Formats: sequence, structure tokens, C-alpha cells
Amino acid sequence: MNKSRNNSLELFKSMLRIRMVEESIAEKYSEGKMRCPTHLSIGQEAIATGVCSALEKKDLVLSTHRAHAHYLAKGGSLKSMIAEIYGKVTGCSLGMGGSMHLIDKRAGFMGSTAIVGNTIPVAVGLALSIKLKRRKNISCVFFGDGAVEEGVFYEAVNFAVVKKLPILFVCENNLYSVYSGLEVRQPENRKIYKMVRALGIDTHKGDGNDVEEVFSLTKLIREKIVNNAGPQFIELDTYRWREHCGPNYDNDLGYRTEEEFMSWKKRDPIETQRKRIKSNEYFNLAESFAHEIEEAHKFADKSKYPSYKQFRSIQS
Amino acid sequence: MNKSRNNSLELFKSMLRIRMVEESIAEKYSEGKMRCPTHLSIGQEAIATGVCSALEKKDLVLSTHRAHAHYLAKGGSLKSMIAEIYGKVTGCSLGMGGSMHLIDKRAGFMGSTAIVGNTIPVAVGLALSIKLKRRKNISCVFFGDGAVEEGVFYEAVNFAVVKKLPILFVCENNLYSVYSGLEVRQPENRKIYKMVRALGIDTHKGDGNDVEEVFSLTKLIREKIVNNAGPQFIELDTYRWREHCGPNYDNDLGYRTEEEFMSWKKRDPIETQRKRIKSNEYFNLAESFAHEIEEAHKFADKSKYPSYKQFRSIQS
Amino acid sequence: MREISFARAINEAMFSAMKTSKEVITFGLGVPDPKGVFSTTTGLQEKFGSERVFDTPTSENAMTGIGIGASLLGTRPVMVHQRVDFFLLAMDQIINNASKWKIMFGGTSSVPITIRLIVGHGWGQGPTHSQNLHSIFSHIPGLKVVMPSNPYDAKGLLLESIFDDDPTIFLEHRWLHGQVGKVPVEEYRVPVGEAKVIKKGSDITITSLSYMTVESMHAVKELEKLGISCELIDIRTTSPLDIKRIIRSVNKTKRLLAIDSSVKSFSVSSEIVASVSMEISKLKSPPNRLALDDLSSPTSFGLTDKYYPGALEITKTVLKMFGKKTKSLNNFKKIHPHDVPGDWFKGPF
Amino acid sequence: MREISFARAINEAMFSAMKTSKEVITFGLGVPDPKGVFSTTTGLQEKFGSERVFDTPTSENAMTGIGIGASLLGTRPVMVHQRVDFFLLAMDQIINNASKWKIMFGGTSSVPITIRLIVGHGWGQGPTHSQNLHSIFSHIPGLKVVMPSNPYDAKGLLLESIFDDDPTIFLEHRWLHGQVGKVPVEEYRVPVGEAKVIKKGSDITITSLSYMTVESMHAVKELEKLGISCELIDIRTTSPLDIKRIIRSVNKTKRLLAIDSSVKSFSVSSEIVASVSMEISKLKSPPNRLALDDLSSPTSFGLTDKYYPGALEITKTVLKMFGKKTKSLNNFKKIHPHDVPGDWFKGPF
Ligand SMILES: Cc1ncc(C[n+]2csc(CCOP(=O)(O)OP(=O)(O)O)c2C)c(N)n1
Ligand SMILES: Cc1ncc(C[n+]2csc(CCOP(=O)(O)OP(=O)(O)O)c2C)c(N)n1
Ligand SMILES: [Mg+2]
Ligand SMILES: [Mg+2]
Repeated sequence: MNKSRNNSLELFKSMLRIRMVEESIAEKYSEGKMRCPTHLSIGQEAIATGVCSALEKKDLVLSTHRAHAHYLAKGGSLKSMIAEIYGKVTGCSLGMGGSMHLIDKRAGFMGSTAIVGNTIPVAVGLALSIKLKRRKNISCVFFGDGAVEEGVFYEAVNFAVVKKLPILFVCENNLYSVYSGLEVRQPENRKIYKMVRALGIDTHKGDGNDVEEVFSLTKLIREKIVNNAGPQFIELDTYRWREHCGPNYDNDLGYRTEEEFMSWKKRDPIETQRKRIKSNEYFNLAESFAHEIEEAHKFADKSKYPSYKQFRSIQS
Repeated sequence: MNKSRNNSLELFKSMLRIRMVEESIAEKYSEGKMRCPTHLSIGQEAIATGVCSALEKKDLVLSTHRAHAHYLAKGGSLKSMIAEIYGKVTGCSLGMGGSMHLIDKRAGFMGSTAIVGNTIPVAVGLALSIKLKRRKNISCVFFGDGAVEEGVFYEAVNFAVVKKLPILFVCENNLYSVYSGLEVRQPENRKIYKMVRALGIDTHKGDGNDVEEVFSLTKLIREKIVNNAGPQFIELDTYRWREHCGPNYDNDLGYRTEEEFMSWKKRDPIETQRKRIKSNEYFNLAESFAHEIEEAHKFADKSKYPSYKQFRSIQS
Repeated sequence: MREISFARAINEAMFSAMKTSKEVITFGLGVPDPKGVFSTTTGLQEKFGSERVFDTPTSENAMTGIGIGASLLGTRPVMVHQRVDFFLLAMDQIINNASKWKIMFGGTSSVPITIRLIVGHGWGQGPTHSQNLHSIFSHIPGLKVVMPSNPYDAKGLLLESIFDDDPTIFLEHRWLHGQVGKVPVEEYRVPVGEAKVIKKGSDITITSLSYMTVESMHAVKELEKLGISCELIDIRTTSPLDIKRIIRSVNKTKRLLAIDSSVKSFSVSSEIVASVSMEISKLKSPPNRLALDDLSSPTSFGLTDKYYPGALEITKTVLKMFGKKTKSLNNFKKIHPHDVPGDWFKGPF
Repeated sequence: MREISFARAINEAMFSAMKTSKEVITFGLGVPDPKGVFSTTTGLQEKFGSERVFDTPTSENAMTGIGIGASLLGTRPVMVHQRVDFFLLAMDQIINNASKWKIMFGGTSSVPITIRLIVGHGWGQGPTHSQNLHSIFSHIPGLKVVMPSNPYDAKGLLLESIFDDDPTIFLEHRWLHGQVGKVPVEEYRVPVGEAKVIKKGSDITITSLSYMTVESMHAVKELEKLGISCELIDIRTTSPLDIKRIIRSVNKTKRLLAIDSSVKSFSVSSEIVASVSMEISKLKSPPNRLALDDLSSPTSFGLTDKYYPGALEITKTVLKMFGKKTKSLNNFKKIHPHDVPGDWFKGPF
């Protein structure tokens, strides 16, 4: 009970911190110091937090263009991430990757890339190596509803099933691929998790805006994987609040309705969890996070760019 | 009744002709005049014949590396095919394609290619154009159980469903991809047609060695497609008798058991149909086909190779 | 003549082509969305309907095959990808099918598709959002490769590509979309395979392509002031490459600098230097090329300036070829940060 | 020293690598099948088990990504494809991921994979079963590209590639598999990035690669008889390209013929001619290249002879460069049809 109360608080903290980090990026983006495409997860934090909190530190995670939340939830260094977005040599990828290429191997965050779907087989490869080495950890990959449309997703799942690999596929279904709704990309009324189940893998479905649900579902599923139940797939519904790429809101563009947006905003994962934990710590937390985040931006701002010599030396 | 008896005879004839053509290729291959990779369909004729006989002439077909049977069943010119395999300018592709690149547009046979799975989206494209032009025909593509493993298959089906295109996907499941059995490539006990159904498409299953079953199933399915039921998929079980590529038997290699081979040989689609029609025409038919085939080989042998000038002029 | 932007010229070409022929269709991720692929496809769906103009799943390989299939029946698909890099998923369809369909079926079929690919640049696009892959496409027989540098050519070349019966890769450098220039209202064509002399000159031949032609124009002006008369040739299409035109020019100037927007080795600039060297032995100085270092494109603002050569580097390179000093050269005041095409650009994509 | 075939040398390298390190695994369609990818993988599964040696689904793109992923944890996958052409399906994984992983994560990760690709040739392989795509791979920064021409180099270079920390494309020309040559039993390495002088000479430098080196060796012998002393350089790796070694040689001979097994334009031969021309201005005759016409590979026996240059065409080309007559040349009696590597070959694949 106490333990569970404690866990709920941890989940809340993780989400709040991610939200505040992302809002700081949105706020400062117009300063023109973060000069790279940047995809925020504001509104989708429960998935990153719920899944990564249920994983163990030794578990390995890969992600997509929209990676900040996954990176932070898995324990990636905040300073290194912000510096990376600033393009600085103190960044997790020495400034050579930017927002879309985050890595923190010590935290088990193995990378994120900017090509839709193309970390999915890489994660299966991690699972293959884990199995060959008889390790006890698992591989986990995050991707969106759009990535499911890439053939490589299907191929990767097929192989994972054939070889019974220790991997968790996490699909964040936020209904959109850039400005394109599901209806122009996938069959009407086809549920992703049902379709994927037919590929031969166990699949699960959850409310991606309920961090407790995501957490307990993932805990259970992870248990299955380490007990050799083979690969598992989970689809989580959620919604991106801001524009696909960049710091702003974009409801004015008209590709989605205000009602839809508002109905999801009401289901703010952080607010939901805040109500559950009934904590009065909110302000203390927010203050300490704000401080940490401000420090990270300062650190990034003051850091140097990588030298061209460094850049060149890596590739030769 | 008479009509159906007549149809059964036609189906038999089509299969017998295909078999005899392919056996003539196998027999003469060692002469060294057919100098290209050649994949025979001996044992699999019921699918080509059953499907193509249920299609209309205006329907469009695409195929794979193993295309002879589909080409002939759809009404492609025998002489042009044999000449193509001989690499002659009188071939359907002017000798520039060989056994794996057959085409006869007048017969609605739109091409075959040598890369596993890569005519599948092309066939979907034909269907797209058919729909845009409000034509009343359909597109049909043949492929093997191995092709189903290519992501492009999955992508192509998804799009066909989203756009409700007039296309029939025909999967010839002969249990092998070269020497590799299904068990090293696809999940145990997963039925292809069930998996594919989950992608959002109507799927069907049939005995690929029973030409009557294939024919009537395809008739029904074609009807559905022209009545706007959307794309359809059919899986047909069958077995290749000879080696994957080339004229010989290869059971000695040990990648499949003699029992398995014999059990399928007993289910020879041509013998099954011969028993059904109780025709005494067999010898007459065989004789006339033998003559036609001999003529085709002579024609091919006597024909000229394309000139380099011709070859060059096509690409500039 | 009125002036419009490169993006607008593309948009006009699309309107024009779709009006001229019902066979023309266009699709790709984002084609009918509110941003209309940097506003190049804006209004098309409204005008021509959702059967001919549509969005697609993220399935680059299948969608390319689908375009090929549709084209076999006379449909003329114009497919669009927001970045060249994404199209790497479709290499099987474009190389094994589209480029070879005609020859492998003995000329009985052809594949009249056009693939519009946007080349990313600047604002931390990084290694997988700013590749210049035209050298790869150019190496494949059976593909045409078009790289316009200005609004006039963009419209004329796109129309020509669409109504050409062969598969064409049409590359649009992101930074050109905002360029403004004179463009006729009516339909016209610019032939594929013809280079264009942008400026006549007598001392050196500079070949350039796509966005690099803009940088070259600045350099050439500067060099003129310094007493070097450059003949600037805009390649316009890298395949077929109008090598005859280039050789004619070098025969006159006896000097060559081949500028490329891709990494240096095994590139279009290599081909130009090689072809010229095999034809003309008596040059006044060794032939030269200016292209990117053989490294994946960097992301950091601290690296991109050095990685991407511009007017300044072109000017210096030419001066060196003439044995002149480059130190005092200080003429290209950057009016905005090096990683944006103009002050209006604030990211993020 | 004992002699073994090129295929056997590959097989030995695999045995040796897998014995040396448990991290080495190998997979691909047909790897453990009775034919063992032209017998290069024969016996590996029996020896090292089905966890380390396995067959795969026909899923080229995912399998490449899976190899990349496994390599991130120190596993060293050797992936095999029966034809280069099939690997076009995996261009996203190899170009957008493998080649860039190291640089886009600031050097914190590396991708030690080796991709063995068989180049098809002869017996009507046709447009999609005999492409030579090394120029494309060579153009991508971050990939190493290896093309051995003999059993000794095959073994040594494969071992080097496997234990190298960067992604390597290892191209095996089908017609080399049967070549026999001296190969040490023990493990040894041949460095990636070093060309090899096969024969010293003073009149002309010929660069060659993979199977073309075999044809070049015949030509060089013939030319010797005709009084022309050739220096034959086997490139061995096209990326990194040992351009220094080539330039050193051309500085001596003052003549260059770059031979390539791919189509001519935008190829490795273009790069060699360009690089040499930029360095050395005083050649005795214009630099030259010999490669395939810019056309997709033909299928018909009636076309392949003319399409593929061999020893005869090399000899003729060199003679022409020296202004000598080529008409009387009648020395290369073909001992078997031009489309097979030997009389033992009866098709079909
Ligand atoms: C192969 C490829 N195609 C297209 C893109 C452009 N793109 C970037 S993000 C994105 C949206 C993908 O949608 P989804 O997978 O649902 O992720 P979300 O952005 O919704 O988190 C697209 C299409 C890309 N990066 N890579
Ligand atoms: C992309 C690609 N990968 C591999 C091959 C080699 N290959 C040729 S035929 C074949 C077998 C495919 O099996 P299936 O689709 O079941 O057809 P079948 O030969 O059984 O008729 C393979 C793997 C190829 N041609 N293309
Ligand atoms: Mg999404
Ligand atoms: Mg099969």
C-alpha cells in the first residue's frame, strides 16, 4: 500500500519532470539556440514513464524522432540531452545527432533515430544478442501508429516471433502521422493490436494516458518476457498536444478538431495522476525541477560546439 | 452440366499443356540453349490454371520468378515464351528478360520479375489505375509463401484495403523458399491466410492441387471484387516437384523427406483431374501439345538473338 | 514577366499537368495536408479531387511499386517524399523495377513515373535528413535525374519529367523553395538532358547544380570583380548528363571546377572531372572539384558552416586555381545565420 | 603452400572467425542449406550450432536492422545475400542506420557488421541478378567496401572485415568462387584500404578490381608479349580507396587505365580517373577507363558477350592508348562459352 503509494508518486514525478523539460524547450525554442527539428511528447508522458518505470535499468530501449520522454523516463541524463539539442559537444551524442538522435548507454537508452520505423529491427537485434548471450534483460522499442505501416515493422515482428526473442514492442497510437489521420493510412476500424496479434505475437492494449495502467500492464508483460513467453506487443492510445514538429500549438491548421483536442486535453495524464496521489508536494517538486531544468539549459548554452576535427576523427 | 463437363476438360487441357511445356524445358535444358535461371512449376499447375481460367481475358496478371505456368494459363504465347527462354529476339521480351521476365500484354499478362515480392505492389498499382479509370476488370498477382515475408507484401495489402482496390492476391504455398522450410521463416502453426485476414482483407484458403476447387473459388472471389467487395486474398497449398531452380529432381539433397515428396506426388493435380473427366482424349491431346511444343522449340532455336544495337536503342 | 517562388512554380507545374492530362495523379505522405509539402501541392486536392490527389501510409517501398503499376496502364503518377532520405526504403522498387522495366521486357512497356524528392539542408537536419544522393541515382541506367536550380527550370523540367515516358527522379533542394524568379504563366517545357550556360566567360568553366548554382552565381560575380571571367554552367540534369556542353566550354576556357552538393568521392563531380580529363589533355591548371567532405552530414550549428561550402569557398577555390591570394577576401558578409535560407526561417523542419 | 578455391577460402575465414570469437554469428537465406551459399557456409551450422548460424525469412531490410542491433552489444554478425541485387531492399538500414550510427551518436556506439553480397554474372542472370553496385556503396561515408579478386585476399580481407568495428560491404563475384590459389591454413589478415600491385610495370598503370583483375592479368601478359609493360594494381577495397598507391604508380608510368566491373558513369572508375587527373597533369596519353556501357545488364547469350569486356577488350584498349593496331589481335581463344566461368558450369544459377 505504502509501496504502491510511493510508486504512484514516483510515476507522477517522472511525468511532471518530462512535461516541464519539454515545456522549457517549447518556451526557449524561439531563442534560436536549439537549431534542429524537435518533436515534443507533451500529452504523451504516461507511456514513456509507465513503460520505463516498469523496466529494469539493465533493460535496453530504442526510440524514434519523438524520443525526449523515453530518454528521460529511462534515466538518460537531462543535461546531456539539452546540450545535445543545443548542438554542443557536451551533448549525449557530442552534438552530432541533435534532438532526434539521443543515446545514454549507461541508462540503457541505446539510441533514437529520425527515420520512421527503422529502430524497430535494431531493437529486435538487441534482443537477439541478449538471447545469444543468455542475459536476463529485455529489449524494448517505442514507435508510433505511423511506423506500423512500414513493412520493416512486420518483418521485424515476424522474426522476433520465429526466434522467440525477449522484446517488447510499444506502439504509441496518437492517431496522427504528422497531419495525416489514421483514416487515410490504415483500414477503417482495424485495431492495430488485433492486426498485430495475427502476426503470431501476444498483444495487449491499454490507456496510454493512464500511467498506472501502463505501468502495471508493462510490469506483467515484462515478467512474461523474462519467463520466455516470447516477444510481446502493446498498443497504447494517446494524443500529442502540440504540433508534430516544433514548439507551437497548431489546431488552427484544421487537420484536427478543437473538440477532439479538448477531449484529450481533459485526459491529461499528469493531472489524472496528480488527483490520484493527492500530494501537496506539487509545488516543491515543480520548483526543484524548474531549477534543474534551468541549470541544464545554462549548461548547454555555455558549452562549446564540437570541433570539426572531432567530427572528422570519429569517422576515420 | 455439359458446360461444366466442358470446363473440366478445359482445365485439364490447360494443365496438361503447361506440364508438357515445362517437361520439355526440363528435358532440353541440358542442351545448353536455354541459358538462364529457370524455375519450373511442375506439380503446381492447378493454381495457375484454376485461377487464370476463372479470370477474364481483360483481367491483368503479374507474377514471379516462377512464372511459366501463370503466363501460359493466362493465354500468353507459347512460342514467345520459349523463344524468350532461349534468349531470342522473337521472345516476348525480345530476349532481354529470360525465363524470369515474361510479358504478353495482349493476354493481360503484364509481367513477371525475379525479385521476391516486388511485383506485389505493382499489381496493386494496376488495380489503382483500373479503379481511377472506372474499368471493370481486376488485377491479380501470384506469389509464393516466401514473398509473404517481405514487408512490401504487408504494405501493399494495407494500401489495397485502405483504397478498396480491385485486386486478387494469390499465394501459392509450396512450403519452401529455395531449400528453406516454413519453420525457419514463419511462426509455428501460423496460417498465412489467417494472418493476412487480420490486415483487413477478406481471405480464403483452398487446395491448390485441386483445379476445380481453385477455379470455383476464384470465380466466386472475382465476382466479389467486381462487385466492390474490395481486395481479396487466397492461399493455396501445393508442392513443387523439382528443384527450386533448374530442371532436375533434388530430393537427394535431403532438405525435404521422400515421404513428403511422395505424398504430394500422389496428389498430382493433373492425374486427379484426369480421373474426374474420364476423357479418352488424353492421347490425342498429348500428341497435339507435343507437336505444338516441339514447334515452339524449333522456332526458338532458329530465331536470332537480339542485336546489341536493338538492346541499346531501347534504353535511349 | 511576373516573378514567383520555386515552390509556387512546382505547384503551377502540377496544376498545369493535371489539367492537361487526366492521367496525371499525385500522392505521398502529406500531399493534401495543410502544409502541402512546403506548399508545392497546395490546392491540388481541392481542384482535382481525392482520387487523383491523396495522402498515403508511411510505406515508401510499396507506394513506389504502386506508382509503377499504375503507370503501366498509362497513369502518370507524381510521387512526393518530404526528404530524399526516406526514399532509401524504396530502392528495390526504383532500381530493380522502375529503372529496368522497359529494358527487361524488351521495350514493350514503360514506366512514366516522376518521383519528387526534397533535399534537406540546414537547421540541424543532420545525417538522415539532408543527404544528397543524386550520384547514386545517376549511376543507375534507366533513371533520369533532374535537379533544377531556379523557378523557371523547376516548372519546365517538372512538366517535361511528368510527360516523359521514363522514370524520373526530380530533386528539389529545400533552400530553393523560397527563391523567386520569372516564370511564364502558360505551360512550357525545359528539355531533360540539356545543361544551361548561366553566364558566359572565358577563363574557367564552373559546373554546378541545384542550390549550389545560387552560391556559384554569387561567387562568379565576385570573381568578375577580381578579374576572372567564369563560364557558369548549370547542369540541370545529372542523368543524362550534358557532357558535350561542358566539354565545349572547357575547350574554350581550359579550366574546370566541378561543384557538387554531395560528398566528394564517387560523385557527379567525379564523373565530370573524369569525362573532361579523358577528352581534353591540355588544361591550364589541373581540373578541380568542390564538394562535401566524405563524412555524413553533421547536425550541430558548430559544424555545418565548415561542412557546407558556399560562395566564399567557391571564390577561394577559383582564386587558388589561378594562383592568387585568398586571404584578403572578406566580401561575403552573411546576412543571416549560415544554417537558414533567410531570416524568415525559424525552423523547425 | 596448399591451394584452395576462393569459396573454400571464404568458408575457412568463417570457420576461423567463429572459432576465434564467440561473438561472430552468421545468417541469411540459405546459409545452412545443402548448397551453403555456393559452399561458402557449408559445415558452419554443424560446427557452431543453430543459434550462431541460421537461416532467415525473406526480409532483407529487417534482417539488416537486426544485424545492426545485435552488433550494438558486441555481437559480430556476418550477413549473406545470394545476390547484391536483393540487398537493395535493405538500403534504409545500411545507409540511414549502419553507416551513420557511429557519427550520429558522437562515436559512442559502433556497428561491427559484415555484409557478404554475391555479384551475379553470366548464364542469363539478367538485369536484376548481376548488378555491380559497389560505386553506390562507396559513395556512402561510413561504409567500407571490399572486393577481393583471389582466394588469399578473400580470406584475409573477410577476417579483417569481421573484426573491424565498422560496417563493411564484402562483395564476392560469383565467377571467383571457383578460382584456386595459395592460402595459408592459419588465420591472417589483409588490411582494408590497401591496394596491391599485382605486377610491376613501367609503361601504363592499370587499376582493376574483383573479377576484372583476372581478366586484366590475362591482358597484361599478352601486352607484355607485345612490348607494353603494365603495372597492374588490384584495388581490393573501393572504400577506403588507396588513391595514394595509384597516384604513385601513375607518377611513374604516366598512363592510366581504370577498369571497373560496373557501368561506366558515376563509378569507381570515374573516381580514379578524376583523382589522378587532379593530381597529375602531365600524362603521356589521356587517362582512360574501361567499364560497362550505361545500360542495365542484358540476359540473352547474344548480348552478354558484347556487354562484358574481358581480356581481349582490355588489351585492345591499351593498344589504342599506345596508338598501336588492334586488328591482328586474335590471341584469346575462348576455351568455353563466354557466359560461364568454366566448363563445369551448366547453370542454372
Ligand atoms: C521513412 C520515413 N518516412 C517519413 C518520415 C517523415 N516523418 C517524420 S515523423 C513522421 C510521423 C510518423 O508518425 P508516427 O509513427 O505515428 O509517430 P508520431 O510522430 O505520431 O509520434 C513522419 C511521417 C520519416 N521521418 N521517415
Ligand atoms: C528479394 C529477394 N530475396 C531473395 C531472392 C532469392 N530467391 C529467389 S526465389 C526465392 C524463393 C522464394 O520463395 P517463394 O516466394 O515461396 O516462391 P517459390 O520459389 O517457392 O515459388 C528466393 C529466396 C530473390 N530473388 N529476391
Ligand atoms: Mg502517430
Ligand atoms: Mg514457396
